[in-house]
Amino acid sequence: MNSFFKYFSDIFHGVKSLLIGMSVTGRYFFSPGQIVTQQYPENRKNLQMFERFKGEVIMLHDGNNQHRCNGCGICENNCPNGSIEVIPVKVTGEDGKPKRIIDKHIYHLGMCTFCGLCVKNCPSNALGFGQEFEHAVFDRSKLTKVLNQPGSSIIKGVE
Amino acid sequence: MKEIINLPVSNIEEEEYHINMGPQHPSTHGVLRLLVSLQGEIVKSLKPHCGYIHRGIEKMCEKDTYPQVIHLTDRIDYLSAHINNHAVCLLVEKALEVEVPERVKYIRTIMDELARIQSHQLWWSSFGMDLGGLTCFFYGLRDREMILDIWEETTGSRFLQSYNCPGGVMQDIHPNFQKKVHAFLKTFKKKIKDYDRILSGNVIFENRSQGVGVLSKEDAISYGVTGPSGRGSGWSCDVRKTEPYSMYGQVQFNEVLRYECDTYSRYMVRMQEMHESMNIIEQLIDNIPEGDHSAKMKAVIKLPAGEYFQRVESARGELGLYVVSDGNKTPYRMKFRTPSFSNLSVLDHISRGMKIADLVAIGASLDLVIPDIDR
Amino acid sequence: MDNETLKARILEIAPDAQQEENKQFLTLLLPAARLHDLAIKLKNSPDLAFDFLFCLSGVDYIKQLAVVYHLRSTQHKHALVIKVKTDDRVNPNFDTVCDVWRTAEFHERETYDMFGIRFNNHPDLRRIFLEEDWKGYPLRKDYIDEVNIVEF
Amino acid sequence: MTFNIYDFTSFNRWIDEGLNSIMPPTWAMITEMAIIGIVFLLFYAVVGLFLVYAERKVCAFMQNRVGPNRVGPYGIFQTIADFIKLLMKELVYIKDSDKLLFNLAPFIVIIASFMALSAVPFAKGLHAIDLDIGILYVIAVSSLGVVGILLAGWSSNNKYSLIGAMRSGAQIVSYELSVGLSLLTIIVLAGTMQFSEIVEMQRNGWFIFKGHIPAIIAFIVFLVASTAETNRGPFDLAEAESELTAGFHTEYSGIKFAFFFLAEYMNMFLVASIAATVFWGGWMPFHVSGWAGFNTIMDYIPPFVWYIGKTAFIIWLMMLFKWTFPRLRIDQLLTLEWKYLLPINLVNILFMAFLVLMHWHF
Amino acid sequence: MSAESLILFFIVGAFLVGIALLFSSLVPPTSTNPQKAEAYECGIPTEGITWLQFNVGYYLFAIIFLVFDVETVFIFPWAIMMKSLGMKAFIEIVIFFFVLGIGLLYAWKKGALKWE
Repeated sequence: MNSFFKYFSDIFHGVKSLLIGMSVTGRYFFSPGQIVTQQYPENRKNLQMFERFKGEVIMLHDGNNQHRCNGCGICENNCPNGSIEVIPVKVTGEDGKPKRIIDKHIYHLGMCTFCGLCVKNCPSNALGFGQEFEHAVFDRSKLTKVLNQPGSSIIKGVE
Repeated sequence: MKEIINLPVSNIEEEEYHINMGPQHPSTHGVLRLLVSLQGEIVKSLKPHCGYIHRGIEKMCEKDTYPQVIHLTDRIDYLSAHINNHAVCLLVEKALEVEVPERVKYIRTIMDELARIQSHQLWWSSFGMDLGGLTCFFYGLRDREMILDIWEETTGSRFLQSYNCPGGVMQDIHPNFQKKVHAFLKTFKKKIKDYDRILSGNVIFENRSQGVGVLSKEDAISYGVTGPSGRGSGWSCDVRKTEPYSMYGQVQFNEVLRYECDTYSRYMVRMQEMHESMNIIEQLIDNIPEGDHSAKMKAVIKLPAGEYFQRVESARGELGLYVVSDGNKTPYRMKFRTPSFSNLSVLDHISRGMKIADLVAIGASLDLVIPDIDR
Repeated sequence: MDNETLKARILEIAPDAQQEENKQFLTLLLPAARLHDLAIKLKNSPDLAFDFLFCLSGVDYIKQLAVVYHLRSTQHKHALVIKVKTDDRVNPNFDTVCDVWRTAEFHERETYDMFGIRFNNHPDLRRIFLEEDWKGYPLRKDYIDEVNIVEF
Repeated sequence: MTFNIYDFTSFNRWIDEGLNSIMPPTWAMITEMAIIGIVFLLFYAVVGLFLVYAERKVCAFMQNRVGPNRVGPYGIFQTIADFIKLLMKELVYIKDSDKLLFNLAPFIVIIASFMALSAVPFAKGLHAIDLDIGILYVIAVSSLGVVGILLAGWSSNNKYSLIGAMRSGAQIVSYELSVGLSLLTIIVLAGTMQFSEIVEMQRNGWFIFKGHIPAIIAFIVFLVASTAETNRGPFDLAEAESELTAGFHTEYSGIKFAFFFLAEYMNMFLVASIAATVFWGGWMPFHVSGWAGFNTIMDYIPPFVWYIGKTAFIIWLMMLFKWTFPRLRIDQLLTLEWKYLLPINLVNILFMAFLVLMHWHF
Repeated sequence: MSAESLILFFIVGAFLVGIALLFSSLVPPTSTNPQKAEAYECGIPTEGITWLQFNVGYYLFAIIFLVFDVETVFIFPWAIMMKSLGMKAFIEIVIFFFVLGIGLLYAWKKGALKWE
């Protein structure tokens, strides 16, 4: 007799639990205001990334096309993947002494894991993270970038 | 129709039906291959074949300095990236006897618990999907998005943050952090009720999971099944309780234990753990002390020669980190004892005699993350 | 049991064990020949009850190959590290402990895969991560792979 | 001739007479058949494509998404684009598969659903065939579809497909009965198996209200059993994607796959139509006996709209099932039928018969 | 309109599939290679033969199904004529159902309704 009642209570509880489940999906069906989808390519204009977003490593340049990198190579040493290559050149400074400045700061985006060690360990805060995240290219060689802009020079007093 | 007539007459009892589940299979959540021997629908035995995404992280670690190791640990168990980082940092700090600021401990603990919640959310999503309830997947991911946003704002990345560093954290928390965490807790407390309504209480789900994949406590210990899967077998194996680190010694929380030992109990442990994690975060979030976000460390970190071991509770179990140092700036040997690797070893044992559908449910309830197995 | 009494107790059953320097755990170097025998004793003695093998790792000390077992008792909450070493780099082998702690089965396969240490009586000793025809044992210090390992 | 959207009988007669007047009777009949065939074909394609779109939109809304919205306004041309894509896909032949059965399977699945559709009355006078054993015919023909699935799974020479085929075999042996018996409950009340008569009998109240408790139970049983019969979630064991990758249609590509897909949706439409016709009065407007004014207002809504509305609601219910529940296991599938649905069904028929004999129904 | 139009529907259905299959086998570009013709098993070659003797767990169900399906056919005529046959037929059908129900219960108790 006990199992007889259990049979019916099983049916009752089963149907009840199913109805509760259906009420959840049903409720969401009738509340389109809760849709969370982002229409990505369309919302590009007002797509605001967080300020700390790690899109790519960039070298910070000011309005006069000047940066703070002196080519010390600490970022290159700190990078776990070898995605940074610093190529310095020796020039003669204004005071006549030989001085090391940066020729090319090469950054292999394809090898970067965005660990942030280069930015954190840069002694002169020359590096930062950019907001750009659309990195897809058809040619892998385009992922290799030169971070110091052409014609840029070092800000005085940073060395 | 010739083929049918020419079929070899075979003895049903002796013939086994081998079928590959994976590497490209929806239920293995990655590239894990299970070679299953079937008899009809019944699983006779199965052999896991792993290594499809073995990247040799242990070998790579031997070339990297300790701060550089962090970004590799992100990629072991990507769902508890914070916790893996935490393990390395704790080990280095313990070896160097560095005292980290209180603020760092608070931040790390909160981040760990957020990682645990989002890992369990994703597990819940894929668990529902493995059982055929596709809607669960979207609800889980929808709520997980809030945590990823919180992380993105503070750490700059959504998934593999590399946020911890030996001695502290990379950068201080964002001014919005506390506000957003509060908003998340408030929202998620409502949403988690939906999880219960749509899956936990469902009669089909209960029938699918109860009595399926029974793992006794002795077997759990012997196979080293830790984390929520072990606690679902009634084994009190929470490292946060047995060897408290960071703030875990000072917050109030319950170690969730269940004794049914089946898929359902492993499920319920994780559901309860989400509540406990929210509880821990609530205790900490308003009391983060002012201070520095990192202790002063030397520019080059060298561990004294010797052997070190650090255990932390990751989202799927006990993560052990064994380091042999010879005094250099790179570890001499670094071994990760990953929870999923041990949890996988029990899959054959508990799924024998079950049906294929049960195998999927059991696999999902163990919450395997394939990079965690392969490393 | 604290480390001192633990050490005394284990020296009772394994008089030839040597202690190694370790701040965290009691570390004992055991003779390889008696490993399996001692493993059973460590697990089954009621006052030791090391029932949880939480880590099994191979280490290459260049002159020697070692296997490190991290043991823990869920009942008494004490931990122990035992080590076995061998000088034989060509054909190193130890007894398996996977009949004592089942979790060792996979970990020993991994150690075999990465260090080439064979475990006698292991039920299914195959490579676990790498392919069956992989040459060499990657985690050994003398392993050279010009294709996959890139030097910066 | 005045075109009447409330009664298609005169329209049919007009076409019939018109054709007979210009050609001999045999040719007239063949022409009629050709017209019907083409109309049904178009209807089949349109409904199939629309249902695929509807399902994607419905499930998207249930999951807080927007669903397809790129092709055409609100993505309504998405399924057409998909169909063209599938049509242009290569048909891959599988080594060692049973070629004959492999190609035959999509035929069986499509033909079964297409033939069953012929018996459905869409509005007054708007049906292809009005068989006097309509219900029996629909039960018989629609269950053929599962045979197609069985063949598809078996012939593919794929282990997943084979297991899927075995599961669909289990489905045949279980849910066939419940579909039949739950419809029998209403036949007891109606006393006929002809669809047009069944609809006509619901002029003063739909059967689900007339037969109250047993009719509601029969409706629920029918809904569950027919969801299983159409291989839809939570009973989609034959194609359980998390266990068997794609089950019986793993090896099917291009248009052959599209046929299985289309047939699934048409079967869903079919069982929803049957449920709407038998339980909810088909194209019959909602009438309350005694409220003459209300009834006239209801009569202004065209029958076709009533029919589509009811069918759409039942389809929506079935979609709600699929997107809410986890999948059953195979032994639970059989347990549900044999231990729950069948005994309930048997008792329910007697209950209904007793009710009819005592005139306790409305 | 009568039963012969069923043949029409059969033909139209077959025609629909046939035309589309024909189109699809002629128009789209094809490229074959031995890998493509392999049965899909998660990217791993199949082990052993596929068409093996298979242990179906629902064999007993299939037999009970046959019994019940035949019995259902007997119920159909009664269901249609029930109103005119009246109470006497109802009692007879109750007895019929009773026998069926006993059969089902027997199978249930004997464990035939259990997956093996």
